[in-house]
Parts: sequence; C-alpha cells; structure tokens
Amino acid sequence: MTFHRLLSSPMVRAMLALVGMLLLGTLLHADGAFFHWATHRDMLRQISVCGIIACGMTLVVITGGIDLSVSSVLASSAVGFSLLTIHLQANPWLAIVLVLLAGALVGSITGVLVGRFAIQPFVVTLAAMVLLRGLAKRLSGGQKISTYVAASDRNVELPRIFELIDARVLGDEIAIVTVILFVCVAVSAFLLRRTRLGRYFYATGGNIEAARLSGVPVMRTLVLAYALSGLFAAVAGICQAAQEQQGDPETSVGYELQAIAIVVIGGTNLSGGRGGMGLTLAGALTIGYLQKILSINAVGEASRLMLTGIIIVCAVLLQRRK
Amino acid sequence: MTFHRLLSSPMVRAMLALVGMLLLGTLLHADGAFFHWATHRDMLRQISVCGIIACGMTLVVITGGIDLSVSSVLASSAVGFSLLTIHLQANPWLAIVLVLLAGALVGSITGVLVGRFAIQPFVVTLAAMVLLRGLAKRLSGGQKISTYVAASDRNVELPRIFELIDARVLGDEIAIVTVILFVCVAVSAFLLRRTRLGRYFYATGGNIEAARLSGVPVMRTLVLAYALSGLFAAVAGICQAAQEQQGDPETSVGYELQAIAIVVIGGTNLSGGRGGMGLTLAGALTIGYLQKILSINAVGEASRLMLTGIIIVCAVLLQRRK
Amino acid sequence: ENKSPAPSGGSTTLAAYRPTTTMNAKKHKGTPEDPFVIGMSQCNLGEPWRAQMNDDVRKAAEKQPQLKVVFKDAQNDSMVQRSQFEEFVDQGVDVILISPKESAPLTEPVAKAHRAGIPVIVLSLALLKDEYTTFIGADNVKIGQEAGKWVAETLAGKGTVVELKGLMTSVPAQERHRGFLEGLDLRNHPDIKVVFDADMQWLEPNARREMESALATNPRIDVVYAHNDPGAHGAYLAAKQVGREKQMKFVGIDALPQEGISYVKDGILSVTFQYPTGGTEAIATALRVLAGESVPKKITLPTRLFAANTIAGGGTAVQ
Amino acid sequence: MQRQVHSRMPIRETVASLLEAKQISKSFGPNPALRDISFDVRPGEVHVLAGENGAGKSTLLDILSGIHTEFHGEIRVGGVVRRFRHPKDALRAGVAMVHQELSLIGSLSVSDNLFLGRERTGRFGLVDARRQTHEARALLRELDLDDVSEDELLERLPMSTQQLVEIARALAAKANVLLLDEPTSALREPEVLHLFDRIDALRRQGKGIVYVSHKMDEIYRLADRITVLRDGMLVGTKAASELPANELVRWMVGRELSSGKRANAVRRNVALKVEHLHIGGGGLPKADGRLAVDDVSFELRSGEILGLSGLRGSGASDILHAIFGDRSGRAAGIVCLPGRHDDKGEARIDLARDETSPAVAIRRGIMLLTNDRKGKGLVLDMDSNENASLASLPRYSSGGILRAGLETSAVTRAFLQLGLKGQIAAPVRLLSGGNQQKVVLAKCLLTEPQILLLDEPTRGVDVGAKTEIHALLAECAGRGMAIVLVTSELPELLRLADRILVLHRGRCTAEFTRSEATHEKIVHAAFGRGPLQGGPRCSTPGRRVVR
Ligand SMILES: Nc1ncnc2c1ncn2[C@@H]1O[C@H](COP(=O)(O)OP(=O)(O)OP(=O)(O)O)[C@@H](O)[C@H]1O
Ligand SMILES: Nc1ncnc2c1ncn2[C@@H]1O[C@H](COP(=O)(O)OP(=O)(O)OP(=O)(O)O)[C@@H](O)[C@H]1O
Ligand SMILES: [Mg+2]
Ligand SMILES: [Mg+2]
Repeated sequence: MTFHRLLSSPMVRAMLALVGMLLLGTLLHADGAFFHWATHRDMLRQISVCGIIACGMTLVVITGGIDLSVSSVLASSAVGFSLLTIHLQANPWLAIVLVLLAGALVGSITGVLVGRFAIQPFVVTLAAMVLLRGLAKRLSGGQKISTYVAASDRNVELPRIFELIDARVLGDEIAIVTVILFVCVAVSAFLLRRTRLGRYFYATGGNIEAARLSGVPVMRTLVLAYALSGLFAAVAGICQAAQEQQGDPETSVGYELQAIAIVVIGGTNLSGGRGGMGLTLAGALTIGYLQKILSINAVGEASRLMLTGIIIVCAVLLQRRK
Repeated sequence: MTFHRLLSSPMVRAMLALVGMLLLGTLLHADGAFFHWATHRDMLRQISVCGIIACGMTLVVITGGIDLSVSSVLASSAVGFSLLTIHLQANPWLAIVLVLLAGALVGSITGVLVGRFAIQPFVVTLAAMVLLRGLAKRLSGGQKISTYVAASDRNVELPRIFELIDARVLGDEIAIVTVILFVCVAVSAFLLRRTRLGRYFYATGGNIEAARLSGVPVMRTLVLAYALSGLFAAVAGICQAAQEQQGDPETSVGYELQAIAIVVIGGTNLSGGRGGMGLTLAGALTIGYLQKILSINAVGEASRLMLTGIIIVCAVLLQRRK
Repeated sequence: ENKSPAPSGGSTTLAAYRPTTTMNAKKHKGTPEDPFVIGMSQCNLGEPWRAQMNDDVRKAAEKQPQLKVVFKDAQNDSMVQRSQFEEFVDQGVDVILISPKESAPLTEPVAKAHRAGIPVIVLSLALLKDEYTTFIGADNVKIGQEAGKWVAETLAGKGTVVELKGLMTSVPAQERHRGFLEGLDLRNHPDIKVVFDADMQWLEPNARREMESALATNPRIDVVYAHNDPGAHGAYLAAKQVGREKQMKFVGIDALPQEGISYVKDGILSVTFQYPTGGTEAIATALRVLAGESVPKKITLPTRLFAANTIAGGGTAVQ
Repeated sequence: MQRQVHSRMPIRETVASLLEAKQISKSFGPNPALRDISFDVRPGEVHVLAGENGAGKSTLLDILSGIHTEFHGEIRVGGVVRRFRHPKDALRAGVAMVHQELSLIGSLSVSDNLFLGRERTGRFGLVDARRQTHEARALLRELDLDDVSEDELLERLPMSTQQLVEIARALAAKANVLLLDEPTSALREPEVLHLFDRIDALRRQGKGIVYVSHKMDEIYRLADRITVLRDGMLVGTKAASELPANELVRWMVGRELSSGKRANAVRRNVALKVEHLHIGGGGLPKADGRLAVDDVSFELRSGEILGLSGLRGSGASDILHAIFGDRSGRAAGIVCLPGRHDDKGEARIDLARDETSPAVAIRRGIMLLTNDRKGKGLVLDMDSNENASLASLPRYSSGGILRAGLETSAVTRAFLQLGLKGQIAAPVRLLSGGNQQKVVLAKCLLTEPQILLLDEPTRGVDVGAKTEIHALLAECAGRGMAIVLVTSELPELLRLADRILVLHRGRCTAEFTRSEATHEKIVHAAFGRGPLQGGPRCSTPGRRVVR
C-alpha cells in the first residue's frame, strides 16, 4: 500500500537507479579503488561541468523545451574567459561577470525566438549551437587560448583565478567545481520550489495555452528559462577553462546530449511540466558513477560503449512507473 | 485572403524556405558553379544518406517520438555489410537482405522498449546509439573494413556491388543513392497517406490516449515506427559503405542530429501528430543546398558555422505560421 | 586525428619518376595577376595539428605572389571531403593538396583526377592505390618507436608506464601504439610494465579522466605516454591534483608551438616528438610540379625530439 | 430541477453596464464567426447567452476575456473603452472566465492551479505555500469539495471535480464580471445547485454574470435577461420573464422541438453481464483507501438503455472504462457477453486475469464514449473525418490500404445523421465544443457496436441536436443496441433510460425501472441514504481489495 505509493514517487525511483549503480561499483571495485574517497571525489569533479549545464537544461525541459546550444555557449564562454584573463590580463572577477552576462544574453535571444516567434526550441537551439561553435572558433582564431602567445612566441603567466577554480576545499576533499555544481543545483531547486517563476515554468510546460489563459506571462517565462540555461552554461564554461587551463574552441562537443541524458535519466520527462532538481542531481550521479566505474576498470572502448548503453536502459527500466 | 490561406499550408511554407535557399545560391554562385547541373547532382548525392535516415525519422517523429540511434545503426550496418561482402565474400544481395533485417530488428527492439515499457524515446534511443556505436567498433575490431586485409597485409578485390550502388544513372546525371532516397521518400509518403498504419502513426502521435481508446494498437504502431526507422538507417548504412568503399565504425557521427534538423526544418513538429514526407524532402533539399552553397564558395570554417546557424534561423522564421 | 605513415604498398624510391602533369592542364598563367590556383582540402580543422598544417601552407604560399590557395575543410566527413575534391576538379584548379580523412573513400576520386592529368599532392595519410602525384608525410610507427626507446632508456629498464591512446579506430593511434611497444621492447625489459592504458580519443578532458583512474588504481607511476600533447597535458593536470606530478615523467607527440613545445617550456612535459605537418614542403613540391619538374613519389618527413634543454636549438633530429 | 421563485434585484435600465460590447465582428480566416454583436452585462444580473452549437457564444466570451485580440468593434468596462491584449489584462480589469474547455494544468496540484498567475506571495515575493494551501482549502470548501485534497495533482481528479476547480478559481478572482461558458456540463445536481447559490450570492453583491448553457431549466433558473445568437448573428435580447421556453427554442433553432419519453423497449436477450466488479481507488488520498467501485453487478439486455447515476466520483465512469477493458490492473470481476444469435458462444472475461484492451473490446462489439472529449476523445490535429473513422478504420481498408471512398461516404452519412453541419475537413480543434462532441459520437456509432457505453454523450450539445441525439439513441436501442448511459442531466436520464442504477461511493444503492424512477428517489439514493422503497437489488456485501 504505502510501499506502492512510495514507488510511485519519481524521486524514490531515481534513487533506485543510483543505488543500483553504486551496487555495480561495489562489485566492479577495481581492487578497492571504488572504496577510496578519491575515486568519488574525482567522479564528482568530472560530472560537475555537465551537471551545471544540466541545471539550466532542467529548467528548459520543465518549460517543455530543450536547449542544444549549451555546449557551444560553454565553449565560447571558455574561450572568452581565457582571452580576457590570459591574453588581455583583465581583472578576473570582471571577466567572470562579463562572460556570465554574455551567456545569459545569448540564452535570452534563443528564448525570444522560442517564446516570441514560436519557433521549435529544437531548431532554434540547434542553430544557436552551430552558430556559437563558429563564434568560439572565430574568437579564438582557431587556436586554443593558453598561456602560449603565438604573436610573441612566449609563455605568459597563468592567472591565479585558474588554479583558484581548479583547486579543492574542505581539507582538499572536494573540488571547487563540485561546490559550484551544488550551488547551482541549490539555486535552481529554490527557484523551482519557492518562487513564482518556478510555478510559471511548470505551468508553461504543462499546458502553455491554459497557462496563457491563467494570465501567466508565458513569453517572459520562456525567455527567462533559456537565459538561465545560458547563464549556467557560461558558469560551466568558466569551470571548464579553469580545469583545462586554456580556452579550447573545440571543448565539450556533445555535452548537450550528456546534459539531456542526465535530466531524463533522473526521471524528468521531456514533454515538460514535470520534474525537478533532485531528480537531475540523482541523474548526474548515476551517469557520473557509470563513467567512473567503467574507467577505473579500464574497460576497452567498444565494451565501454556497449555497457553504457545497456546499463542506461536497465537504470531506466528499474525506475519506470509500475 | 486565398493568399493568406495558401501561406497557412505548411508545404507552401517549407517551399518558401527552399526557394529562399535557391535565391541565395544564385547570389553566391561561386563564378557560375551553382549553375552547373554537376553541383546540384553532387548536392543530391551528398544529402541522400541523411535524407534516407530522415524518412524513418519522420515516421518516428509523427508518432511523437525521436530516434537518436539511427547514426549508430547506420555505422553498424555499414561495417556489417562490408564485412559480409568484402571479407567474407558473401553474396551481395544476401548481405543486403541480412543487413536490412538486422536494422529492422534493432529498431523494433527500441520500439518495444518505447511502446511496451513506456520509456522515453529519447533515453532508449540514446542508449541504443551508444550501444550500437560500440557494437560497430566490436564488429570491425576497431579497423575500417576496406579492401586492405590486415591479417594477410594484402588488398582484395572490391565487390562490384559497391561500384554498382555508388554509380550514376540517367546518362550519368543522377546518383543511384539519390534514386534510393527518392524511393524511400515515396514509400514512406505512401505509407503515411494511403495506409491504415500511416493513420495510426498520426493518431498515436496526436493523442495516444484517444488513439488507445479508439482501439488503435498503439504499441504495435510504435514498434513498427521504430522498426522502419531502423530499416531506413540500414539502407543508409549500405549506401554509406558503398560510397566510402569501406565499413567505418566511426562513420556518420552526428547524422542523427542532421536528420532531425531536416525533419523539423521541413516544418514537421517534434511534438508529434503532424507533418509529412513532402516537408521532409523540402527540408532535406534546404539543408543540402545550404551546405553546398557554403562549400562551393569555400567559406572558412568559423564563418561557415556561423552562417549555417543564422541561415537556419532565417529559413524557419520565413516559414513560421503568421 | 588522422596522421599516418608512408603508403604500405608503395615501392617508390626517390629515383622513381613519372611525368606528372602536362602544361595544357594548367588553367592559369601563374602571374600575380592570374595566379595559379591551389586547392587545399583539409579533413577537419577541429584538430590544432591540422589548423597548423593549413597555416604552414598559407605562410609558404604567401611568399609566392604567383600562387593562390583555396582552403576547404571537410568537417571530418569523408563524403564531404570527396565532394569537395570533386568541386576542385570541376572548378579546374591547377594543383590539389589533400589531407584525407579516410584512405578508401578518396582513393578512387584522386586516382580519377590524377589520370585526367590534374596534379594531386596527398598529405599525411596514404591512399590505397598510388595513383597520385606525390605523398608527403611522417612515419607514426617510427615516432612511436622513438618514444618507446626514450621511455625504456629513461626508466633504465625498470618502471611502470601509463599509455593514453588516441582514437584507436584511427590509423595514427594504432601506429603510435604499435611503434611504442616495439620501441619499449618489453621482451628485453621484463621489469617495465604498462600498468594502465585507455582510449582518450585525442581529447584532453578524457585524458584527465582516465589518468585520474590510473592514479586511483596505481600507487606508483613512472612515465605517462600520451599519443598527443593535449593528452599528456590532461594527464599532468590529473597528477598535479593529487600532488604526484613530480613522481612521473610525461611524454607527448606533435610538438606544436602552442601545445607540446610550450608545455615542455613550462616543464610540464619532459619531451615531445614532433609530428611535422608537411605544409611547407607541400607548397615547395607544388611549385616544382607547376614548373613541370619531376618530383619524388614519396617524401617522408623526419621527426624531431624536443626537451627542455634542446628547445632553444629547435630540438634534436632523430634518425 | 424544481423552479423556485426568489428575490432578485429589479433591473434598473438606468444603471451603467459593467461590461459592454459594441458591434463586435470576428472572423477566422475567410469564415465569419460573429457579425456585429452588441451585448452588455449590468450589475446584479445574470445574462444568459444561448444558441446552437457553433453559434459563436464561446467566441464572444473569448473576445470579452482577452483571448481573441483581433476583432472589430469595441469593449467598454465600466463605461471606459478597453482593448485587451492578453487574458491578464481582462483579469486586471475585473473580468474572469470559466472556459468551456477546461483551462487547467494537469501536472500541477489543485492549489497551484487555483492560484496560477495570482500566486500568494510572502517575504521577498516568494510563493507562500502555506497561505495558498490554507486559502485553497477555504475555496474548495465553498463549493463543498472537502473530499478533494489541495495538493493532489489535478489530472488525477475526475472530470467533474476538475470543472469545479476551474469554477473555484474564477470565483477566487473576485472579479466584477464573471463569464461562465457551460460551467455545469459535467456537474451533478448537488454541485449545480450549490453553484447556483453562489451565483445568486454574487448577483446580490451586484456583480455581473454572463452564463452560457444549453440546459433550459438552468437558463430559466438563473436568467434575468437572455441573448440568443444564431450562426454568429444576434437574434435578440429579452428579459427572461418575457421569453417563454418554446419561443427561446424557436429563436435558437428556428423551429419547434418535440420532446417526450421514448416508448418502453421490447425486452430482448441479455447482451452484457457484469459480475462482482471491483475497481481500485488508484490511491486517492481523501478516499481513505476505499475502492472506486465496490462489488457492482448488473445485466443489460440488447435493446435496453441502462442509466447509471450517482454523485461526482461515484465510480460511474470507472465502471464504463472497466467494461471497455481500460482499467486493467485496477479492476477485478467478470464481464460476460452471452452468445448472440449472430455470434459464436458466450465470452466470459475475468478482468483480473484475462488480457483486455479497448481494441479487443471494440472487436467484441463494445464501444465507449468518454466524458473528456479533448483529453481522451479527439485527436485534435486530425480533421473531423479522420477522427470519426479512427475506431473503424479496418472497415474502410483492405490489406492495410485505405479506401478513401468508403471512408468519406460512411463518415458523411454519420455526420448527416447527427446534423453536424459545416467544415467536415477542418481540423476538429476548430470546431465548436458541441460539434466536437458530435464527431466523437459519430466515431462510436461508426464501429456499429452491440454494446454502447456513453459517458456524458450530450455534454455541451445544443437543445436541437440533443433531441436529435436522443432520438438517434432511442432508434439504436430499437435496432437492438444495448446502451449504458452515464449522464449528469437527470431529465435526460429519466427520458432515455429503461432502468436506472444509482451509485454511491462506488457501491450500488438502488435500482429503479423507468416507471418507478423519480427525481427525488434518485437524488436520495445517490446520497447513499438507503432506498425510499424497493430495496437495493444489486449491491452485494463482502468486498475484495483490488490493486
Ligand atoms: N480558432 C478558430 N478557428 C477557426 N474557426 C473557429 C475557431 N474557433 C471557433 N471557430 C468557429 O467559430 C464558430 C463559433 O464557434 P464557438 O465555439 O463560438 O461556438 P459556440 O457557440 O461556443 O458553440 P458550442 O455551444 O458548441 O460551444 C464555429 O463555427 C467554429 O467552427
Ligand atoms: N476526491 C477525489 N480525489 C481523487 N480522486 C477521486 C476523488 N473522487 C473520485 N476520485 C477518483 O475518481 C474515480 C471515480 O470517478 P469517476 O469519474 O469514475 O466517477 P464519476 O461519477 O463518473 O465522476 P464524474 O462525475 O467525473 O463522471 C475513482 O478512480 C476515484 O479514484
Ligand atoms: Mg462554446
Ligand atoms: Mg463520469
């Protein structure tokens, strides 16, 4: 009775999948590696960037949309940030603010195209994805923006902000980027749960016509959703740059699919109107552990891919509504 | 008034975008290259493979789903076909039949997961995409399957079927693969317009609950949709192998996005229940010309990407419902 | 990436000479007003090494007023590259440079063009038949061997090695792997062990992820050999995170100025082996072809080793 | 329901109208939906808007509430000319609306729906969930929806409850003008009466109410003035007292209507036996784990119309769905189809064990018309043709290939039968509510079922069409079709049904023959207060718990 009711809660089902993954880890522990905190710490660091994108993605998906442009926004932000800080030696904090603003701006433009001009999110963001990847290459002149300056063929100093973001805290036990991830999750969870905007996200995704009739500013809601997605992508971009110690225009190709995977494996439905951050976090950990387990066991490429596919299906089967 | 009525037909709007693209071509004709039939012939050949996938994709999208696995099905089929024909010297026609069956089978499995177990198409097919890419690598042992045989370090003969499929007909003016594309389009158009199954596709995508309560065999419908998508992907795989004269496990990465782009730019809505093959064909040509125009004008990479993005948005803006 | 060795079935020597192109095939006068047009088809620009090759071509060509180069990039898709090649033929350029993504799909088109008397210079990846004007490229197996030897020497016959491979479905990765094992010669160095290897697909983030796993599963690592410099760099960052970067040496390949070289300068990599792009040589050869001179069927480029102390001197040649 | 006279404010011609529409014209593409309509609502009056399906009532209200923004003519609110750009503007100007097709969000909780767009916010403009819950309870109580928990997902509530939630939301807007577009189409009598009390209260507070309905008794129970539209044109406006019913009908339909009970059916052989039907409650919170349907048994003879009546959530719809094989997993019991002369032996289906599905049911000659035409009845992107033929496609196709000729001819015939005029090939989403209902009915009839399960078959259908449909159903029964009828309109029930089962909280509390049945008896039994006479014949004790 109550057990059945329990199972009918998406969060519980998301947890099921995650626990399943952990069990798998204890089986394939690569002679104990899985039981060292270091492994979990690294897993968290690896999943952080995708997780941060997934936060924005969740919001967009809840409004019934999808945002394929995130990976390119990420790349452009990484390049832009590196250009500003490494080559132009701009004040790092100023640079961060600028990059975040840019990300939000780009997002809101796609948002307007979706909300105001009612173009399918998939097309708009696909176009944005291509366009911004181009922009990243244009900005960087096709080269990685690292401490090496082609003009003078010299190496400049790497700004401290890079080590700062790539560092660890809490007795070296948790990466800053992971902390940033958790902050992003918390912020978006708060947004969804406690604010009016959050309600509007759900309403718009649940039934846009009804939402409009109820006086929900549907258009503004959509714009904000995509703007936030862009913002989070920019945050991710800065983290990525800091971790790679360079701005690589080619970075994070295909992350958008990973982010979407995280969202849906958490249990949020792409048809919109449902879902939440808890699910996304669970999804992120599930994927993160999957990758980590396969990696510490040095599984070969082909088998790695095949296992990933199979395990994802199992995870989802495990958590589907009875 | 009638004009207004005309504009409200999706097909007309799809044509608008296509015509716009042709105009662009006449402007950027790369000193006349755009006016040679050869250019258009090559464009058609280039878009054929993606177009063939897009046929299956259209069916799936109309049922309200999406199929990300096509590119991997394509790759595995290409590898499988090359293995059978080049290395095992199997009878080419037998090989074709086997590969097509395999494709359909794989498709129907994803179909069952979607229809019977009600898992989100996006997740299922994403998993399938990863899994089958792995399978392709496993099959090929991480090598391209070409006439060069690593074991004996010799080059074997390339089976005639390859040239056959890669040849041209009608006075050398149209590629066989293009003919295959048109056949696929015709078949799926007939399916959608004239058959009960076609009607069921629309009903299932439009309102699955209503369809079920009207006695539509929703599950079987879904399975068939994905099976067909797999079948078309296999066809595409054979064409790809023939054109590359090898089976490359890494081939056609990202084609699934291109196929979806073709479908949506045609005007078919990802929310399902609407759309048709005419639109998809228009979409395929639009994308094909876009790529061709940028290519004959030797536009640099960064600008090419940026232009692609901008033009796609314009094309869609052009055709959106007033 | 897709850098590759000399053609497997090419029995051509420097002496071997075949008249390449007849003057009447030329469409342009080759004066600054009407310069020769050279079509360059690069398989993709996603990889810095290939961007570098285009730059080298561009730089070399800029010195020649009678040359004009048209660049096209094939977005890492053999089919696209094939039709771009066909476009070059249709539009009648004087020489075609092509750095193929795949051998098989381009063998036929190139052969056709070559039979039609259009000079084709193949860069970095050999084709299945040798119906082209000339092939310019370096030898990945050789480079792998050099890396292997260097590691064996530095370890003095005893130690643990991590290998981070490039995309193993690509020829260069396979050859850099094969060569490395040959150079390492484990039979004669029983105490050298490859304790961890993974396919990082030429990508730095993947390399870092795999290296973290390697570190988690292996208390002692002496040398990290990555199939490209970014891979080595990613591995270094992973080791630095756990404060073990000093305990091991990092070896990379490619030695691009903005990557390998600068990493060596920063003391991140111990050594990197140059994988020359052949861009400059390509233009030189093109000029000779246009002048109607004979060119060798195959030009194999030598590799150079860059270490902290040899960078200033432009590295040391390895023979 | 009984018409009692009661105190109303006298209509003072002098008072300025709260809401006034002048020469409103509206056309969708080429075809006009409204031609200069003038219309106004005064303080303290209920102004009924009547007319056939497709007359333009909803369109007019949509214009008044800022949904349609392109139209000719002007709107005055409190004498001031206003032009709404967005429903929000209308709400701000004090015009709230209950939509004919519910405009709620299924994936949100009841309270979130109630306050959508008008969230109660506390510190820093954050949503004050506690306050909303609190006020939501109050609102629900006002419409005595105490059995509904405010944090239940809306989509899990039965149709009628959802409609009440929509009404509650409109009331909560505290608007000066309330536009009600067929608000009672799925309501049971007690709720209807309750709603009317609320409306009277509002009237007394001097608010203005526009009320659209096809139910004559409602119209005369509420109306101060009546305006009639036909084919988008104004037929006239009159005080209710000066417009007798038959006159009103002539205004709407353009002719007199004959109404009367249908002759008793000739009893034939048993067509359907339902034994010990149990249906799980689907874990509704307020239902304290009770079953939605608890051990119901009955039998149905071909040629007979069996009425099911009961309060909201009494399980009537569930029973229909279960028989139709659409509650697998939740339902247990036996559905038995005794052999018919034209048919091989009897079929016994154990809902708990046997694999059932609507598809199978249809092949067995059973068809269901759901009470949620938008959510479960129609494929809105298809045209009326395709919708009507969807359930019977096998009849119009050979070897999986459609025979368009057969299809269109069959559908056109059905549409004619139902008096469905106008755009046959237009997407159904563009049809008026009532016409959509007719399309669904056509779909059911085209399957030529032996057993027809009807859940609110005349929901939103105009008087003229309603009599036509009644006649049609009577005729079908005459031809030997067995019909189960669930309807919220007692008059309809009393007119059509040969027998009536009354349900209370999923249990069968009484059974009446047509001759026994009266309004009072049914309502009485529906409230579960034992039978007045002739004890319940169908309810059997002893429950089985079903998951
Ligand atoms: N969005 C639309 N596009 C085109 N035509 C429409 C649209 N909405 C309504 N119509 C048409 O306008 C006419 C009036 O529709 P409306 O819904 O106002 O009728 P109604 O009086 O509400 O009927 P009912 O009593 O069945 O609800 C109908 O013919 C309908 O087909
Ligand atoms: N207050 C409630 N909250 C949640 N679910 C309810 C409530 N009341 C009834 N239900 C559900 O509604 C179903 C019974 O409603 P059903 O529609 O079958 O009865 P009905 O009399 O036809 O109601 P309606 O008036 O909507 O037609 C049961 O599945 C029960 O779980
Ligand atoms: Mg209406
Ligand atoms: Mg009901």
